[in-house]
Amino acid sequence: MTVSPAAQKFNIDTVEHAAATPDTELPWAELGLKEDEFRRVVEILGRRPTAAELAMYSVMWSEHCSYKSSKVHLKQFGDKVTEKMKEHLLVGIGENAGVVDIGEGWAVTFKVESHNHPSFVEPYQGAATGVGGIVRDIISMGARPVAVMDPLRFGAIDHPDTARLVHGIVSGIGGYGNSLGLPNIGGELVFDSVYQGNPLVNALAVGVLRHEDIRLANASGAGNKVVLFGARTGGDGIGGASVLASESFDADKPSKRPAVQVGDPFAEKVLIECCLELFKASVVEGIQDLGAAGISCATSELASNGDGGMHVELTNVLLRDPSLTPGEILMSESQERMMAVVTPENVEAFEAIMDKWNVEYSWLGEVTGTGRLIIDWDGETIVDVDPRTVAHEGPVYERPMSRPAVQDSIQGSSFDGERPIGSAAIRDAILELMASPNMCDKSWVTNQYDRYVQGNTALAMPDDAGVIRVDETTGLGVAISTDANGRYSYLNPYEGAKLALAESYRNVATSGATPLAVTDCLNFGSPEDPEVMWQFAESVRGLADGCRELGVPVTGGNVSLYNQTGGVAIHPTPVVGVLGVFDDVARRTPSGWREDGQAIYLMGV
Amino acid sequence: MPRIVVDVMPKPEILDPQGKAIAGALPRLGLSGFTGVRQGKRFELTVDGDVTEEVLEQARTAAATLLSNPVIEDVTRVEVIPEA
Amino acid sequence: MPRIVVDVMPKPEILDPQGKAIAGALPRLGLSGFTGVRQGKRFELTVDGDVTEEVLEQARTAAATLLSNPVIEDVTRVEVIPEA
Amino acid sequence: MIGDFSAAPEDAALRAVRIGVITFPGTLDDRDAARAVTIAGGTAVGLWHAEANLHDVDAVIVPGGFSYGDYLRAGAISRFAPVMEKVVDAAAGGMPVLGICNGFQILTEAHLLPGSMIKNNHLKFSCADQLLRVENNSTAWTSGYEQGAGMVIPLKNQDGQYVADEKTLDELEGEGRVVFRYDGENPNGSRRGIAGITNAAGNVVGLMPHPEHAVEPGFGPDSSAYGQVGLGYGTDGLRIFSSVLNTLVAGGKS
Ligand SMILES: Nc1ncnc2c1ncn2[C@@H]1O[C@H](COP(=O)(O)OP(=O)(O)O)[C@@H](O)[C@H]1O
Repeated sequence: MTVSPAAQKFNIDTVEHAAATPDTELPWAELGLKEDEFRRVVEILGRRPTAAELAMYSVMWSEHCSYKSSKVHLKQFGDKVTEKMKEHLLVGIGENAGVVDIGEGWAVTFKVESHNHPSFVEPYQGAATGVGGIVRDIISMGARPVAVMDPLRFGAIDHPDTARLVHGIVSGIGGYGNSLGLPNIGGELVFDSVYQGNPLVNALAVGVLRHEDIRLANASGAGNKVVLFGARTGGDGIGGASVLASESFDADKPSKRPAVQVGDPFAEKVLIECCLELFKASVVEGIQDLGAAGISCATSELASNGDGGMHVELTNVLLRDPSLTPGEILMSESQERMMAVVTPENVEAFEAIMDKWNVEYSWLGEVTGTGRLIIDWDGETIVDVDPRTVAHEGPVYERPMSRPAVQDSIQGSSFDGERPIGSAAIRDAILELMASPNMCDKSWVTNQYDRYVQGNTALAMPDDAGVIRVDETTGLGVAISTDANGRYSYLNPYEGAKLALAESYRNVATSGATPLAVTDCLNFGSPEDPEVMWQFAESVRGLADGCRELGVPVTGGNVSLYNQTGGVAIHPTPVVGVLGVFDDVARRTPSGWREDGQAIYLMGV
Repeated sequence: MPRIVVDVMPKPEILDPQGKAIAGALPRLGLSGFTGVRQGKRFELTVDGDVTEEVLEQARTAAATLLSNPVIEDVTRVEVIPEA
Repeated sequence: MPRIVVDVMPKPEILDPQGKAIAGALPRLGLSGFTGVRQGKRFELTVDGDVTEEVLEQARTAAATLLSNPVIEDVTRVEVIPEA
Repeated sequence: MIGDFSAAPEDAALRAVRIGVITFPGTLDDRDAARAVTIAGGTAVGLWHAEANLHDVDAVIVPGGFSYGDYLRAGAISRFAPVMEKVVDAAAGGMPVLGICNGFQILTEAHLLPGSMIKNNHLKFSCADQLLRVENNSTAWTSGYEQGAGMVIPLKNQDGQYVADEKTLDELEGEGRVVFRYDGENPNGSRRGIAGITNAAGNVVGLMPHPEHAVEPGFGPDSSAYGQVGLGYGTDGLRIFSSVLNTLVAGGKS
């Protein structure tokens, strides 16, 4: 077993100390909490929070983790479903990713997430760690990841900054996904100047599992052990929370925290194999990936989803940077880490698997029956909270919305250029269209991705949907497509979201699969702008209505807000992923004609 | 011909997966004298003629812009190496 | 803690695709003072305690076996760097 | 039907041949290589990098991937795995050994094959269907091909540019040890268009492209050396695996 580092001698802000010093000034505003949110924390605790508690609440109540602006709207995805739509749903919204029954005892889990901002700052690593994060979501459901997709949006193709972003982001996605041995089976590549200062890097991962292998993120059974494994914890992703570098908030010692995170795909590949072996040997009761909000999120979500509480000793966390304070350790977003709950009987088996794969781990504490999440630092309590108040009972906003004043005029404006007349002009127009950056051949990007690895790819680029075989003997498999059109959504966010869904649904259907389920990544501007909020609400309403009309449920997804440069928001961009099923992928239909003499039909309206 | 060497190392606070993998491999080769490894890059720029201050300044610019990514790396040296 | 630095450069007769790409990019940035670029690797091995001759010998072994591939690379330096 | 493993009639002698497939941390194409062995009619046996034991296999495949992330140099760290000592010994004893992509890189690092791989001349990871020529059909792994036969199999890597000094290259050419050569445009700058080579004894072969990704109709390239074959129906790589099975059976190895 690994040894815990000696506890640092910080001026630790314990629960006891917090209770005794109610008037201490706390940097809640710097940590992103609003005044009423801070007051609510004080009310919940009945005292001021400790530094570590403040770290946890602030990060878990952030827009990114709490969905505080979007929650009231996302509810529709649960409300507008019929029993029939839930027929194939083994795990619905609320877990790391939804799980869909595809028959023959097999299930599939899939989800799309954004890594927009980090990819703008450091394109390669931002995109790479985006792939890493979504893949860990899939593993944490108990599944083997089998493919990735990458819907991307960039600024104008001839803008001087675009090359930096495109090349960095594409090689980052390839560098990480290729190294994990996950075929890349599709995505999107769109250039539009609205994304200039805010590219969209969405990543989708899909995994397969047997029904009995489903794992959930909950910590149950008092006495069960809590373990953190994978990479060591560093100062990643806490740059914005530098006030925490001094636990007592008084010292001004400058402390070096990484501005960006670097991915380690090798560590993640080993983590995947190691987790699959844990699942196979049935040695974990619950499991959670560490992404945004790191240990804060993992401990509070596991405890909140479980039936008791949790008691953790934070000095047991293996550190890459020994100067981290408890608050920073709780907030760190270091990649390639997982947290699991293991019964005492399985501890040895767990350790044997870690040793086999040479993965570092440390036992942090155990599940309790107290209903409290208690975190100690060298034996002194620094966090004592009801985990639900951190993970699930954060603030919920009904933000003001208003239909943009320009909406009528943008809808009213129509194409006033000259229409091509005559076959020569039409031919020229078609050629010009086909040569435009958004229509032309994309193999210069897709050839940088491995589509062969794992040997189950039945369709990939440039086809409408990616198709993966799940069962090698029967040919059972799935098709996935992701689509969005920011311009349509800008003109009419309600119809735009429906159109994105319809396009994705059609792509899956034309490949020959029966559409079953939906995931979405909702990329929008600032929710504090009532016009953006209106776009968001309309899009969700459109997507939920569209799903009901088509009879496919949303099983999970991600919301990415604040996508704007200065005061200008991106076009509302709801990226929709549809998953369909095949009895036998041999029946898949590629796009395009492959032989001479075939008849051409145009179907639909 | 004279050469200017530019050393670029991952910033100390940034994860260095390459160094980590090497550090893990050394003990398996019986080389256990090291507590950590970091892997950086070394560039050698050849100069035709004298290394003037202007050329050296060009090398510094290259180091800061093209040869390193200031978000994750530090330029630790830009120096003329004497001809062998 | 003291560090041992190991420099590894591509052999002169082996084409260095990365160096070549950099050499091609420099003039486009207005940096035309260089006739060639080669990209190698720089390793920093941290030692806990004194750098004994034995540790240095370990570093030389690491350099020759793991850190470089003699078919394509030369170890150009194995040296203790003074603590800052 | 796709994935119809029963297409080839079961042959007990072939099935008795045991082909080891090594897994290192970061290996990716191990399952694919094992599947290729199975489809060709043999028995695949998983070998673990940390175990100095070949489990009585008759041949070994070092598969593709990014072992140890390819972080230092592709194959540099894996070469020192305990299982590799056994592979080196077995190769010296004449056992057929095949290195694919990262496996080829590992075999060069282990000095079982001469030369090395550096970054592609275009510096990018590239995944494409590649036409090769079989230049030597006397190895254990190529005996089923006609001399000069073409094959289309996927090439996917970032460090695929084969290099060696002129003397070594001349030796390889002179002794007929270039086993596979890229046909058409050189995809990565490899010296003399070399895609794969063998050792002096002819039992150890390494190649950068992936024959194991062109063995099953529906999941391979869209073309073969003989032209378009339909959606994913290219299976030109299969004979690599059947060659070694037949060679071993003919040699009375099993
Ligand atoms: N746009 C969305 N549509 C549907 N479900 C969503 C959406 N955004 C988030 N969810 C769901 O809300 C739940 C909470 O998200 P979570 O997975 O905790 O987010 P993250 O992974 O970003 O921390 C998840 O089940 C997720 O699938």
